[in-house]
Amino acid sequence: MGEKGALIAKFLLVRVAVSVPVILGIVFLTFMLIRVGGQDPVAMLAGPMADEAMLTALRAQLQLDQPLLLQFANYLFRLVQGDLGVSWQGGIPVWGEILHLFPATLELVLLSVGLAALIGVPIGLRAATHPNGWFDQLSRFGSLAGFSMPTYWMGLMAILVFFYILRWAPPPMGRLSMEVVAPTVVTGSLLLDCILAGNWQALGSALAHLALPVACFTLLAAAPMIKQSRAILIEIMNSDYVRYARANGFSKATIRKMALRNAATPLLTFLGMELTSLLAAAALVEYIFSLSGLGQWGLNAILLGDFAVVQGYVLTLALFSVFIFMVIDLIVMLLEPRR
Amino acid sequence: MSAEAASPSHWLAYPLGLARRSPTFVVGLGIVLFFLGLALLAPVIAPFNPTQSFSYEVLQAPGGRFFFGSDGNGMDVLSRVIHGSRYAFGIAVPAGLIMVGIGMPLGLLAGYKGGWLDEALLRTLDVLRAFPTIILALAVVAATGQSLVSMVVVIGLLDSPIFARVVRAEVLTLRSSTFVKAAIAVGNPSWRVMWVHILPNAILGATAQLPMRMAWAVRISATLAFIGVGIQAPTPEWGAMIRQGAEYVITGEWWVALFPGLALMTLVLGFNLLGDGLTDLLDPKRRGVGK
Amino acid sequence: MSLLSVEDLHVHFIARGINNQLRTAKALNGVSFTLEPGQVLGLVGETGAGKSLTALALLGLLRPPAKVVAGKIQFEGQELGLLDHPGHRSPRGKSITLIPQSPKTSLDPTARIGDQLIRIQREHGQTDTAKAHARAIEMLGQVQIPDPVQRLKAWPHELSGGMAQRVLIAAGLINSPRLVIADEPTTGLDLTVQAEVLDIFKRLVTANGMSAIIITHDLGIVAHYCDRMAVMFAGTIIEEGPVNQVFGAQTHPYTQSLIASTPKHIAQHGFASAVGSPPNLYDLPSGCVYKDRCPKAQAVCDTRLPTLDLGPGHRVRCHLPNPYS
Amino acid sequence: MIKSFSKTIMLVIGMWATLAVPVVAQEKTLVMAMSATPKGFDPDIWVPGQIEAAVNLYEGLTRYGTRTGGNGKPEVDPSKIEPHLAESWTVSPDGKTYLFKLKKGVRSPFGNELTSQDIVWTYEKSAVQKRTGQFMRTAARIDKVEAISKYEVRYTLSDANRIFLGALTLHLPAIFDSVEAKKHATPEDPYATKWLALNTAGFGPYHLQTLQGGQQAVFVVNPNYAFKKPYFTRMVWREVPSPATRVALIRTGQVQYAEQIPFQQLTALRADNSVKVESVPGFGGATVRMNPRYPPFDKVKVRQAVAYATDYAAIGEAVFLGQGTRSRSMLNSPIAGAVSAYKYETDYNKAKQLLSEAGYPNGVDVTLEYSTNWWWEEPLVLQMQASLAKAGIRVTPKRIPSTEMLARRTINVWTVPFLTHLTSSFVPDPSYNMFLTAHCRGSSNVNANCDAAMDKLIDASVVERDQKRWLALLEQAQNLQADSATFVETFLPGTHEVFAACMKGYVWKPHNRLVWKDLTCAS
Repeated sequence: MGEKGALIAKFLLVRVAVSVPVILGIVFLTFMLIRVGGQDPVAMLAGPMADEAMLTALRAQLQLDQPLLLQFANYLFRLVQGDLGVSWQGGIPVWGEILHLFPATLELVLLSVGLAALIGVPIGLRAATHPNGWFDQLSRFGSLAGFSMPTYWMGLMAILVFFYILRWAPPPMGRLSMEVVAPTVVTGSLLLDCILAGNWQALGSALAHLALPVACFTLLAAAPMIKQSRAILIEIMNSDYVRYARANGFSKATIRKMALRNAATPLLTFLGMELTSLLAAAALVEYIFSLSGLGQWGLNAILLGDFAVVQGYVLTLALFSVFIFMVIDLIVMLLEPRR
Repeated sequence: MSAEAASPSHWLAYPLGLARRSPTFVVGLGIVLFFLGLALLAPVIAPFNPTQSFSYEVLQAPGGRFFFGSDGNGMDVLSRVIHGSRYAFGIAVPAGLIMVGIGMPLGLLAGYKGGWLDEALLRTLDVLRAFPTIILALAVVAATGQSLVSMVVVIGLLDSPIFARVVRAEVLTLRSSTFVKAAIAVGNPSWRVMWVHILPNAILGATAQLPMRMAWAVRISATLAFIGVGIQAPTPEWGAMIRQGAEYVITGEWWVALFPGLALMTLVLGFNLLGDGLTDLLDPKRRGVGK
Repeated sequence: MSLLSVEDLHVHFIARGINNQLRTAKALNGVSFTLEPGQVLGLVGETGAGKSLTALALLGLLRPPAKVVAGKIQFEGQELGLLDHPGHRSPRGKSITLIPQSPKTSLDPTARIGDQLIRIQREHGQTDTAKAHARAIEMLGQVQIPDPVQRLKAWPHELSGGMAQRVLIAAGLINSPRLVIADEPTTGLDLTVQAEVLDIFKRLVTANGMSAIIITHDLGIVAHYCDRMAVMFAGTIIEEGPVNQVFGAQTHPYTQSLIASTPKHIAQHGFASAVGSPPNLYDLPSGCVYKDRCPKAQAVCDTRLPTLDLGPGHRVRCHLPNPYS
Repeated sequence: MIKSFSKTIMLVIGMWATLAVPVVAQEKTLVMAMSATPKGFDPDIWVPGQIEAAVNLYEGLTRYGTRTGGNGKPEVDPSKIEPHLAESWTVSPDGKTYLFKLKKGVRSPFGNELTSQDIVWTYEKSAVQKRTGQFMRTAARIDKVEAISKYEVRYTLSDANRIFLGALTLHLPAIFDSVEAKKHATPEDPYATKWLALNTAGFGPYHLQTLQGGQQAVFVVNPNYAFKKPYFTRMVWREVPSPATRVALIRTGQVQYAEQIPFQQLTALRADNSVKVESVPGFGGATVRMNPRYPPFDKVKVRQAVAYATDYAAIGEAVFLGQGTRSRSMLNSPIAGAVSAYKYETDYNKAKQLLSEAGYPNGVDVTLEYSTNWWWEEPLVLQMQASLAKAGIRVTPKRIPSTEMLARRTINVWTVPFLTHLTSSFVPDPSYNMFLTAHCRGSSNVNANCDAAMDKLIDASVVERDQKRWLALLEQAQNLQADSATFVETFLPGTHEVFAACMKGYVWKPHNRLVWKDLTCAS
């Protein structure tokens, strides 16, 4: 294992080194973009009764009157020490909020992407084994429809039908119904905490509240999954080794297993990319279903011009994306004999 | 299988063959052309002026005077949906041109020359991939004012690196092909090789991707409008209409959000189908075998 | 009774052109031949002559748009369904195996060699993994792969072309089939490795009393390794017979031009005329398919081709056979 | 295949969840669907959600009286000020010194009794923070606050004024339980502002139990509350950002109150018998304002032309859907002394005539800027664009982010030529309101509405103690403002609170926020 261990260590080092400039680029871009965007939080902070003097005093207090680059230098200096600053909406430290809210978003996204993979890959496989069959055309049409459906519109329609008319789904106002006692927060993910605390009633309510948003989000995530797995699997089904396997009289099940095994690494890489782009899309689903995740917090901050929070939100997404790419590439490296 | 299909000279033969070969392409093209027609003939077809508000007929149900009903400001939803297609194309087509204008040469150079330019493109792609597009679009749109022009420029710029990546992939495969090596061996200067040999072939693959990127452009502009950042009332833009209609959905005025939502979804679907069909037709390997 | 007999096999490709027109390409037009146990038949012809297609038909690997229009295939007296796929119910895949053309890409890139060899056996009823493992080692030894136990753990991309082809031969013979079809087994390999691989293949086939069909466009391979040969042109076997007879007194003009273009012959007699472009399968000429390119073509060639016997097992389909002058 | 798959999942879970709901203890809980969880509770620091909570956590020394309104329901009477946390008070002859006697036995949830020290401490804290609390102190012209004895506090004013007693009804600056607060003070934060931002320690009817940012906040009744115990003992404040979702929740009875329901929904909700909509005109007017420092609005005739070219009837129908009440002056009842000074009616010819007299015969091009602070801004701008065009005033609507609008309309900045704004204030005192919106130093003066004569009138009214002369000054000021036409007065959007059908006891208060202690449920 020694040689393998060294390989992994080298890989991680290189990847971290490469992603530092990328993260810096993102932090700089966000920092500048929000300030350019005509938003001036000082007036909001000073409140309706503010006058000129109070504004200038506040602006100085928050060092907003200094040149942009100096402000960025300060921000970077504090960032390196792990201080993400304080949300101007309520003086709550940004770092605390991220730890508090990120698990909720992760829970939604990971569950949905997982489900999407469970749905997408088999459909892709079935479509690939019978190219241009009726199922293939249908799945292509379905996946493209999924691509074209605006998330927020789908969420609204889902609430209208499943909550308002059919009353199947619980009220879309948070992650847990009120009557239920929330479990002690350990991991931050409600589902895990419920299981850890053995609080089955809370688990039931949490799952019920997650059902509709996850269903919508899964549809959104399944569309690209179907399309991509179909493309990858078609390529594999036309490959020489599958033809040879057929010649050797392998059963359909064995061929399917072999095809999936070969599709694993390209699918995993695609999954990584999907995960990061879906993280940003989670904001809209959270907004409509009031799931109070990181996305809802970030979106609200964007609209209100709460700079520190927006920067924290973007940084978290960026760090998470880099982390996901690293993990996925690592798995691929271990899984993939071809390299 | 012996029955001879329609004789070759019959004018229907060609489209039917295409339809059989790739139904997605034909359906996609049909939808896009339908909306293009709507956009071009909007002033003629639309029963009312899209921004004219009938103060006394707010939130009327569909049927009667307003075929798709009226919205919160007393404006006819049908006319606004029809005129909305103008904004959809108004964004998709110029954004598409910017994407091609910047993306194509960028992808070509990065794919062919490689080196620092290629590295730069890949790094920007990393940044873009890890960056929530909502923020990027929001800040820039907010900075440059929420006009249609700034929307188009933002979406075009945002997407050019992604388009460049598509072109770069095409160029990379072409660059290793023998006919390109031959062209270089014969002594063509690199710009000629790129321009004459690689570009025409790369264009095929890239154009297949263009409708997909235009679909994305329409969707992102509607999302921005929904969040309240993009184009705002009274311009009849689908995203803004869905946003305004969102509140009415629950109290029973479902039509304010439903029709723009359906229109948006169908056009984006049309673009996607067109792109998917095009990739199928142009890419022999993935063409799949006829019946 | 012969091991394999193929009678009047017709395969057409039906596709709908861009203008919605149905177009049929007649790829195989009445292929008939027989194969005796222990015999090695060389199937030779230019590309597009239908060599691989015949193999695919034998193996039941034809997929749309290819369609078996007519013909019968009998293996060990039992008729093979023209359309049923290889599988544990049919002899295809177990008693009839294939050694594919591109060795490196025909091995499953994500499984070790040993696992693939064991899997082939398990697919055909071998439940005892230990036996399968031992059998795999034994086969690798037979195809002269050094240190087989270690090699079992190797990944396909770690093998050279020659080594990979040897593994495929081992895989093709591991379930001790009765007929092995080698589809251009050595095209991608360089000459020295080619000879080694074919020697191993021939030795193992004859040692186990199997019969084999080698598909190639290299007459040298046919001459050296095959007992009988069949020359294909435009989907039909225009000449068939023992190797030494066909080389000795071959009569069909196409066979003559084929032999005329082998390097050995050019070295002795200089370059003969070019062989010409392959026929258009969409509208084949009536009568003899070779008549347009045949230097000795005459009016009679337009009529139906007879099958003439030129000696024990040596047949030719031509109106005017004349001995090699 | 996907459809049925997700449907069955929800069916199973839905059933399972409802089975397992325990019976809530005998507490009376009111669930509120709010747009966001409060980001802080210190009344001095303005953050989203703070005021909605603070009015129920902190109470003032005095309170407004109530009278039975026209519809038989109780309503606030701004002319009567009654004792509350202060039992009684005496006023010096020159009206500059007030001596308050505090009510005894008033305790905070922590058990500490209200003493004069708490009052003094709160003013010291506001002085340090220099935020909204400090502003109230200058507006009410409070000079000194001294503790005379354990239950006596003396206020000395810089000059006698009518705003002072009204200001003391407010939760601002809040009367904290300073004993409890001091436990959390630190050297660099002597007044425990950090602790008070996210915790509550006051003498109001409720106090904070738990706060989960972004999800839920729970308030429980103050066991030691000195007055009548509220009906609801537990208030659950849920964050539901999407208005559509809030409407769905109130209509299906999942919540008993839903905040900020879009105006257009009200007609539909009124028809729904599972919901009760309580509407009150209030005194905040939706106005379009012109900044005299920017041409063409520097000419009064242009401003008057805009007032005449506004189609009030269409605005009433299309924007306020027939539910608003016409605003007749910058002061509207129930503020005392309000007169109907704004006499403009739609008259396009008069508008065109005024325009040409002002030197713009072929009309004028202007930009009307609005943002997203109030829901009616966008539809109002649309109507103004449509009607003004008929008089040759070509309006281009321009939407700007709310933070930019806040910054550009601040006093002495005043860089918005033509904008929409709501006249609003916490204290229903006429002088105070005119000071806010029409005085050069008024913080709600957003359009450089600054004129020496007007300032003189307002300052005089603030200190005028004779009732008759005071009313005359008020009338004069309102007419002056109407003639200057820097405001286009349209409608009072009113306050519309949406409750579950069983709710009763809602009384509108000048700070325009929901007071929880008044509410009961008859189910």
